[in-house]
Amino acid sequence: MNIFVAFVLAIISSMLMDNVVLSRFYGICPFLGVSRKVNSSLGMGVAVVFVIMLATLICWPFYTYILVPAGIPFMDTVAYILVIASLVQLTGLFIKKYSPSLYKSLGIYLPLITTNCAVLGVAQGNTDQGLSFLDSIANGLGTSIGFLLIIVTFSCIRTRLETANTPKAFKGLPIALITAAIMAIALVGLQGLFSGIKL
Amino acid sequence: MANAKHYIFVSITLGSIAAASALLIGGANYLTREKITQNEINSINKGIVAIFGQSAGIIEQKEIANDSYKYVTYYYAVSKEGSDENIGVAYRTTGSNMYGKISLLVGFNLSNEFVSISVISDEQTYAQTLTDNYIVPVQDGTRDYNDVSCGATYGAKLIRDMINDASKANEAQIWKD
Amino acid sequence: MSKDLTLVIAIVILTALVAIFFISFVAYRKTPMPKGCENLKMDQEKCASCSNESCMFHKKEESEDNK
Amino acid sequence: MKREKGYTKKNFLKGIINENPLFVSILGTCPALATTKTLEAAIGMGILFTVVLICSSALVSLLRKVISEEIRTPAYIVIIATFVTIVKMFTNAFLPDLYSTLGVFISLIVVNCIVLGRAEAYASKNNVFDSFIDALGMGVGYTLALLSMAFFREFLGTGAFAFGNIFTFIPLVKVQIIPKEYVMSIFQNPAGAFIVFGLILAVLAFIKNRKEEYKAYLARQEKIRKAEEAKKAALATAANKEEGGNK
Repeated sequence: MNIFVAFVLAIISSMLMDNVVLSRFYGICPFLGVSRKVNSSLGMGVAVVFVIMLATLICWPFYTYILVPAGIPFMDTVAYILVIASLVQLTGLFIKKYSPSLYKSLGIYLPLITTNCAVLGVAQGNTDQGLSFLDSIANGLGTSIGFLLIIVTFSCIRTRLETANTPKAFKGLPIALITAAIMAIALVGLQGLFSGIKL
Repeated sequence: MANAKHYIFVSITLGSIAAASALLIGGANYLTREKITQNEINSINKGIVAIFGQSAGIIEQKEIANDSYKYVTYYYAVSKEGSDENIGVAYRTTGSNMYGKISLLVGFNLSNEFVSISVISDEQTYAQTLTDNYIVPVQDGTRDYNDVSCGATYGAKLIRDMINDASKANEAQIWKD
Repeated sequence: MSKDLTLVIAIVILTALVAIFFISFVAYRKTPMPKGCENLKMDQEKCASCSNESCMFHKKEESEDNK
Repeated sequence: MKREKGYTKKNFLKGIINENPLFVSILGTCPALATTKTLEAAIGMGILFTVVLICSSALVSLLRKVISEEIRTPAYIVIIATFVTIVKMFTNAFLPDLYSTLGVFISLIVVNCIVLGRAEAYASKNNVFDSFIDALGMGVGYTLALLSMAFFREFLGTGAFAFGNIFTFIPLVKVQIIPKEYVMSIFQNPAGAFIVFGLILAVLAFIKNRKEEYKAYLARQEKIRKAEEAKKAALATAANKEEGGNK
């Protein structure tokens, strides 16, 4: 089995079939809160991709080469949340200093990411499930791109829903949640899409 | 000057919070560690009972580190409670794929026939589909290894490999040496 | 490794992490806003589904309401 | 500070009804969707969450004079993460089935907006007792909200209520209400979680709308009644005048 094919398949399955929002339920708060306008959802999504990738690249080696040899693997949650929070601040610092244009489009979403479950969920899941480093990267990449994809799609649907004639009780969040349910059903249908490939 | 004092105070506060948190977590770990290892042993015993029926117990166990069987980690000899008569053997297999780690007990009877499997620990993200579509049919006696779709492709191939590995190890009787 | 040494290492690692976070936190606050970004808002939308008090938008909206 | 009578009761009840974290503030949605497959898992999640919330609120409120403004966020994050880790270890030791059912969602209590939000909004400004009551109310409110979601999901998805799978110290009980052929297993799937949550929010919005409409209706009725009274009074005075004129 080609490692590259396995890598791509892992990315695709954590992106679509096991989508981070619609089947793993990470990051529902920004999914519902920042999806009214396409622009904001795009900014949020890109910021999440960036932070998840950085967190995956740092947390996995941190766990394997520092926490486990030191005999304190049980401190993982505390360490991860601190690493993620510092990462968010440092990223914000850098783009504030060196790229005002990037800050203009991403800056305001960065502080929101510390309390985004998706980042901690991916970092914690990678080590809890005992994934290898390559698989962790695939998981991080697939998860974050899946988040970007779904939040942008969802915001496009929501802008249409704003003008649609929905019953009064369903206005706002309820109809958005029902829409999310239908999207989840659609993604379930993709399971086993590449089952012709022998692993 | 006042600024420096303020910063010293702030860093001392933060430092002591961090130290206290580390101590608390360490203490909690110290309190719960034994219980967690005990839980692991209990889950293996439960798995043995699930495979071989009530009143089965482990009489002998051996760690296996053989490179040609990469999933098999432990060997257990099983007997009825209160007697030394051997009624079968079980292998503990541990492996992981892109969905995570899984640990199984694979049981064989004395004439080297496959009996059943039992899950010890399951860290896989999408464990539900695996359990329903694969583990339960195997436990019910189906042994034609149809892969189930899970994610983009197969998720259950790992379990098939683990059972085959244990089966091979049992035929070679690697525990004898 | 002895138990005490493990605990010491745990304290050191955790304190170091907190220190890193605190330094980056202060540095982020002290860095001045780039020009043109002073009044950034999330496209004039409110985070309706989230009442997270630690969120910067939350505070902004409240202070505007007070005015 | 002088406190009004019944403040404690109001403080406790607000977390359950008026400021319910899940159904009114829409916070902590991730575990609400993920851990409500069965009633037992929902109870377990609710209890763990309440324990973490109470402990961190009490400690934050105890240390509110020591923690200065600028180190709030780091200190709160460390405190919450510590309690979550401790709770996680004890769950792993004493309720291993609950631990494996909830999985990563126990760790995710750290980033649950309710815990950090309560610490910043309430516990950092009030005394220990009030913070404790506030946290207890919020925790109970969240647990009840989780239970109401899990009730529909388990009932419609499996047609039965099963106890004893996760809390192994109680005997195994399973009550099948809907025959197995007629259950809608979609409610056990992720999509069902979204549907149940959306419908509950819709029903709550409907009730709220109805209440407002009823209030508006009452106000309108009152206006009409007043107008009629005024009319009657005017007529009566006019009639009086006429009578007076006839005399």
